[in-house]
Amino acid sequence: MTSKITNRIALTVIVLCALVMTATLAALLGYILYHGLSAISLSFLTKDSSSFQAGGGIKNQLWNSFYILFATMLFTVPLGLCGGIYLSEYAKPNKLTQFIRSCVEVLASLPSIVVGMFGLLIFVNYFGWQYSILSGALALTVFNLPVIVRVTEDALQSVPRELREGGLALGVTQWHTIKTIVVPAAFPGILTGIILSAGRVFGESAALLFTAGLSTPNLDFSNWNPMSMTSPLNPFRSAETLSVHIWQVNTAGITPDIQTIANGSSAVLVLCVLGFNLFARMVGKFIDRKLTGKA
Amino acid sequence: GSKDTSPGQTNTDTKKEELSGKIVIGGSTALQPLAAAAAAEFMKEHPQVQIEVQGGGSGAGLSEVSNGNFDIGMSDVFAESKSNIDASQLKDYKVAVVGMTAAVNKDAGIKKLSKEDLIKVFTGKVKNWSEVGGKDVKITLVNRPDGSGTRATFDEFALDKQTPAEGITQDSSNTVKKIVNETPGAIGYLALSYFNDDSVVKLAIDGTDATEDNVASGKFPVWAYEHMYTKGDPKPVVKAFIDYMMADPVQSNIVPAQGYLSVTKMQVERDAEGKLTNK
Amino acid sequence: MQPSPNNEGRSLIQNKKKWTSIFNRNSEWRGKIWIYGSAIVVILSVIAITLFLTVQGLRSFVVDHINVIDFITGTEWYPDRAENPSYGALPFIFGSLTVTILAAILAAPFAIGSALFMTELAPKWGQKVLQPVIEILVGIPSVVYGFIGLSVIVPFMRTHVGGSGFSLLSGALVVGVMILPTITSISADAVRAVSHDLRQASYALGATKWQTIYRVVIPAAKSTLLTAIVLGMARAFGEALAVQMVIGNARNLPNAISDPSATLTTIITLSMGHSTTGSVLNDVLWSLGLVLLIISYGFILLIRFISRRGQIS
Amino acid sequence: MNQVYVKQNVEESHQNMKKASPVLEVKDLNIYYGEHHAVKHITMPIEEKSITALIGPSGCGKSTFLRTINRMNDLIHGARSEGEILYGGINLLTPKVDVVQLRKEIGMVFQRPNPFPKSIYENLVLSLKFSGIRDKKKLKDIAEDCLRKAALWDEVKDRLDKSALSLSGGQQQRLCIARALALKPKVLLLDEPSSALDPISSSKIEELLLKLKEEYTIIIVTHNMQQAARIADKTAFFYQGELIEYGNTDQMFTHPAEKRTEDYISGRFG
Amino acid sequence: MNQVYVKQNVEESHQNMKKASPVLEVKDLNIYYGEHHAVKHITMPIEEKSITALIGPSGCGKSTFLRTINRMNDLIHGARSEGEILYGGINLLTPKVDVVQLRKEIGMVFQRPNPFPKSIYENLVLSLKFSGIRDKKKLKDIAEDCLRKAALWDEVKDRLDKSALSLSGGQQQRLCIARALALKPKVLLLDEPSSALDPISSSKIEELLLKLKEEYTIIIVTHNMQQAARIADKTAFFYQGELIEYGNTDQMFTHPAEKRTEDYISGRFG
Ligand SMILES: Nc1ncnc2c1ncn2[C@@H]1O[C@H](COP(=O)(O)OP(=O)(O)OP(=O)(O)O)[C@@H](O)[C@H]1O
Ligand SMILES: Nc1ncnc2c1ncn2[C@@H]1O[C@H](COP(=O)(O)OP(=O)(O)OP(=O)(O)O)[C@@H](O)[C@H]1O
Ligand SMILES: [Mg+2]
Ligand SMILES: [Mg+2]
Ligand SMILES: O=P([O-])([O-])[O-]
Repeated sequence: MTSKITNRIALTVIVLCALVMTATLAALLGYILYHGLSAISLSFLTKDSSSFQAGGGIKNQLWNSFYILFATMLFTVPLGLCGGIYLSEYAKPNKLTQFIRSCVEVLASLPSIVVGMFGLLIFVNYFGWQYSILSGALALTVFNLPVIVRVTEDALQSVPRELREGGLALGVTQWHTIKTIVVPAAFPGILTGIILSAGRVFGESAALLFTAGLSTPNLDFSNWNPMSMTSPLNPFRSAETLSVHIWQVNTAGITPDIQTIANGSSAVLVLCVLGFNLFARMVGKFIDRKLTGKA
Repeated sequence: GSKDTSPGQTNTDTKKEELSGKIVIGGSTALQPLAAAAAAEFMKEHPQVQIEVQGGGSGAGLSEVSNGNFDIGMSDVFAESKSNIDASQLKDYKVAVVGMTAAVNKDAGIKKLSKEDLIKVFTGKVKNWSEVGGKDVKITLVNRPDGSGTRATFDEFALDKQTPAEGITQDSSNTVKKIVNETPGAIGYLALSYFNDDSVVKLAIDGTDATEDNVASGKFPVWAYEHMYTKGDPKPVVKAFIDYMMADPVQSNIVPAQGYLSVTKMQVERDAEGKLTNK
Repeated sequence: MQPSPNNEGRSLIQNKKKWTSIFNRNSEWRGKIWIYGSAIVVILSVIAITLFLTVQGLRSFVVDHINVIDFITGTEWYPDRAENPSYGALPFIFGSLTVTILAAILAAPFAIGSALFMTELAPKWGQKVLQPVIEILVGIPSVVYGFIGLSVIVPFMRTHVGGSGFSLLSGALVVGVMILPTITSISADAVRAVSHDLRQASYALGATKWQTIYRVVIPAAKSTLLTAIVLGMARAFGEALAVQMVIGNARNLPNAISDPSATLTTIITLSMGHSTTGSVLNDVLWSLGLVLLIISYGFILLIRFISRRGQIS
Repeated sequence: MNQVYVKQNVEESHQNMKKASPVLEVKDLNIYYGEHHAVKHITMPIEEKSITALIGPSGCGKSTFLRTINRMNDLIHGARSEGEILYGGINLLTPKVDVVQLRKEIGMVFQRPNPFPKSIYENLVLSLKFSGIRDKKKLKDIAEDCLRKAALWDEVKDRLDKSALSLSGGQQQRLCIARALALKPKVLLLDEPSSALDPISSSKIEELLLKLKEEYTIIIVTHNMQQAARIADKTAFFYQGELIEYGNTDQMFTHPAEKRTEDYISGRFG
Repeated sequence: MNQVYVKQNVEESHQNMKKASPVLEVKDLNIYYGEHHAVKHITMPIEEKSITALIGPSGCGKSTFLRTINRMNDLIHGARSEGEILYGGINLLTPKVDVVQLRKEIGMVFQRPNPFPKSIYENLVLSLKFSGIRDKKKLKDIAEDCLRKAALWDEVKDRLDKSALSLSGGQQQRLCIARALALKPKVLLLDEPSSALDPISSSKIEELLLKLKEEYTIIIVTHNMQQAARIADKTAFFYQGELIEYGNTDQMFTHPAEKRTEDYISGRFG
């Protein structure tokens, strides 16, 4: 029974592979959290970072990360949704569609540093937006757009054709069918995909080095006028995000507690990504249950 | 950059309360913390002034100030040393001095070297510390990248403009220090402010210890200015900030706190060609 | 016999004045404007990126008159040297490709093994536990990978492999771990997509689980699995910061994988901030960016080629 | 009403047509998928307020034919049709026809129940809202009316705001029929509406159709000969894209004019 | 060979069983999907070298029953079975049974043709390779033999190295049958093997089965009563998981013992 023995061995190897991977990943997460959690405290999260003294926090960086994420999503979600809808619903199998598909693919596999360089060239220098939230968000848009397009297309593709036909057969136009039937049906999938992509945007750093900058001006969190220079909402100010902060501290920091800051920031980053993930699952499940009437 | 300076308010009256406007500073990451700390203090005194301190590197600082995007470009090299920058347009303010020396791993058993030996080590002519009087440990070079001010200074004044041989290159003084500390036989170079513990050996060159006093007196040659450049004459608000940088509170508090030497203490002066003159 | 025309029939004929319908909330036109608009944005951004990077990247050849061949085949990189600067990017191209290939060799077997485990051996467990873990890991920022590499892998390499610990191998390891979840999740999708019918057919022929996996599932998913690996490689190839922290960034060609080395991306991030716009150093960095772009186009072509072949067979 | 349309003598049959008033007249209809000629030279009138069953082996073009009547086949890339389908004197196949309007007048129900993943009520009123009806009261009335017509009111009246997906398959299919009725179509097309359902649900749908034919013209595709026999007034037998025989159901099931029809009906193939 | 097994009198029928030599004996078989009791108390012997047809409305458990015979249902998470299926004196349902070996002896063909995306030749010899046969000549001989048995040899002999997916649906299904024959099974299970095919392919398959029954024991699930009538020696009627009636096909189609059987066969439901 050699085939049986081969079977045993091969399956064991597969299990081992899975174990190695799980172990690696668990060790990674464990390492980050073990070293980082002790560094996290309320004051770490709510204090300004210090340029040369110990005990700086990450308030601004955290805010910047979320703000850039929000701005990026503001650009990518509508564009990506429409692009996904185009590819899934409107695209005829012709040369143009093929070309658009290739374009999405190209965008998806661009090295983020190339995107950063492009951002530096166009947004920072050509449009003169300097190192700013806007430049950073636009660079990340280039980077995230294909992800959203792909997610949307996949989610729409998994909506049964019958639903579309159902709408059209009721004398509803294609656009309205898509808007009111197909997209809502695909919504859990799209939303989950968007939130998961948020994790990657949140942690991106290379593209931001050249576009959002390595510093944050003094922010006045009581000033919410987006046109004011000290306002946290000003999209034209430079903004160091959390992951850039890790890089920055590690590269050029002269504070004595570099290691603590880096550890703490890494853990906060990972916890945020974890949070996105759990949130995505919860929301997806909730909507799914609502749509299928199991709730 | 300075597009939203409100006109009319920057009159020549020296009353500080009436200063207002926006200043964009950017460039050298080495100088960035110093500028940021000074800017924070300055803004406390002048709430109407907004100063944005960006990084980007010395190169970006020089390019952007030349293009008019930055009000102040920070650089740790002379603008003259960059071939495509029109230095004549720029006005130089030397706001601090930074001394540097080689950092050596303890296992090398080396505390001082002659310049000659140092050059041999860095150009790869010598591969083992025993050849220059140390222990039998292999030499590992740790460099800073092209264009780095620290590298440029070290190459020019410690290595007499010789190009170092290839080794590990790190863009971070922290990492350089870490590597030198951890890797047996490693040697790199750091600003003096990084020698704040005894994890690496602070190398004496040609019998001169790398101390602040020796730098100030001109005995120890490896040092550089930290520059702030403006394009032509600065606007009043920018001028006010630069004056503030050069004035005593900053020079005697923030500058040393960040590990720099105050320019006021320097007994010697250096020009863009590297010519040393007594003050 | 002709049925009498009636009023309903009339209303079936389309209204010719189409443009008015733009103002209708539900109009097909409005939707199409949105949809085609975003398709155009996608196209434009690709064209813009390619165009600008090309223009900028060609400067060093056109304006600074650096020889393209020397640039690609030269092994000496001293763009800042006052006398006879040299611009040989080969070590970086070599470094990038080696890191990428090594990373794929390290990651692919584990990733595909795990994908098989998740889909064939323990689908429930795979779905409930591994899938979320993988998703989180895809989301861990590369700086964090680099940071851990610097604190764990580099010292480990230094004590166990020798040298400074900064090496091609360290870079490949860090990037390999980084692309592990990427390859795993795409591979798992690929394996899941293999029709259940085929597995059924195989089992009904008296195949063991492994025979089914090896002879039926893997061949059927082959092209997507390859695509997954290439996508992982593309990510490894484009990674900058994590690699820069651990690879050592030495600019000569390494003699062994335990030697420090540099990649296209690390040299760009290292030197970009220190160069002034329009300087030769700056221009050659853009040329490196262009090389990066061209090679990632190469990856896309490779993926296309693989999936096209997959469709034929 | 006892004509038998055999493909060969379509011309005569047209002349025989007196009492019946056809609501749809199909004339020499050809449908292609790319190169593939799926439906060939179909000519047949469809009578008002009656049930017409389309039968034939799988792949013979029944669905294709049905989907062409309300231009659902427009959606399939590469599908194209020639000939005429006259409805109220207008050829439905001309590009000028407003397909959105057309589909409001010719409703359709599919093989697999396809309720939208929304509430039952939303399913019913979606098309009305789209047509611009906003009056809440009116919407509610129409919804109730349709549900009653589809014999579903009693089963769902207490949970109109629940998801339609929580209904059983049979209920879902009846909801789909109710939904199609909301726009008061003239013609109702059904493509194997009960083949995915259990026997009890299936017979409920049959009952419903028999009731609906008093108001609507119904065309139904079925693979179940018994079903055709039970409910259809007229039956058309398709084979390899051709209309082999068309006539009154009882006559066709007892005395088919064509050998192939007889073979098919008696289960010798298919 | 004219016994009629009606569920109620299974015991007697077993005593009546003389001439027939059952190759499989199902005894009080119950199959569950989690909580769902899908197949209930089935007791039936399967005769050697005969065709047994399983009929019944959708969801009545035909496929479940069939898939339990060669333990394909093991693959479904949560499926579990109780009772006995005796084959050569061994209860196939005990965990000790080597399912890999079992499936070699009891082959299976599915509703949707499922050739591997490999060459025709590879499809045929893959199972042999699984069993460790490597001899090229032998593999070739067996492949040819199986193709001949499946009446496919003439159609494909010139393109054995072409992808099996290039065949038509009917050819693919015959290839799947040929593939199942390669291991020389004793029993062949077929789950609606021709329902996805056109009439001509379908009748080819029927012919093939009639030829194969000389060598193999065949159990076939079909939803087509006419097909059952045409080819089966015995027919079993399942309804809601129960075996309502089991007997000689002609007798069952002409004089069903049970009202429900009659209703189903005559198309009053289903
Ligand atoms: N989208 C399509 N593209 C190409 N060919 C198609 C398409 N849909 C159907 N066909 C072909 O057109 C012919 C008629 O198909 P159709 O679906 O109308 O058959 P049918 O009578 O409805 O069969 P069934 O009883 O299986 O539903 C078939 O040969 C089929 O292969
Ligand atoms: N994987 C499964 N999990 C849970 N329940 C199942 C599963 N497969 C089948 N069932 C249920 O078991 C019952 C019998 O199903 P089975 O597929 O055996 O019916 P069938 O007679 O083959 O029907 P058909 O003619 O539609 O193929 C059905 O009620 C079905 O819903
Ligand atoms: Mg059909
Ligand atoms: Mg079945
Ligand atoms: O001060 P640096 O330019 O060496 O970072």
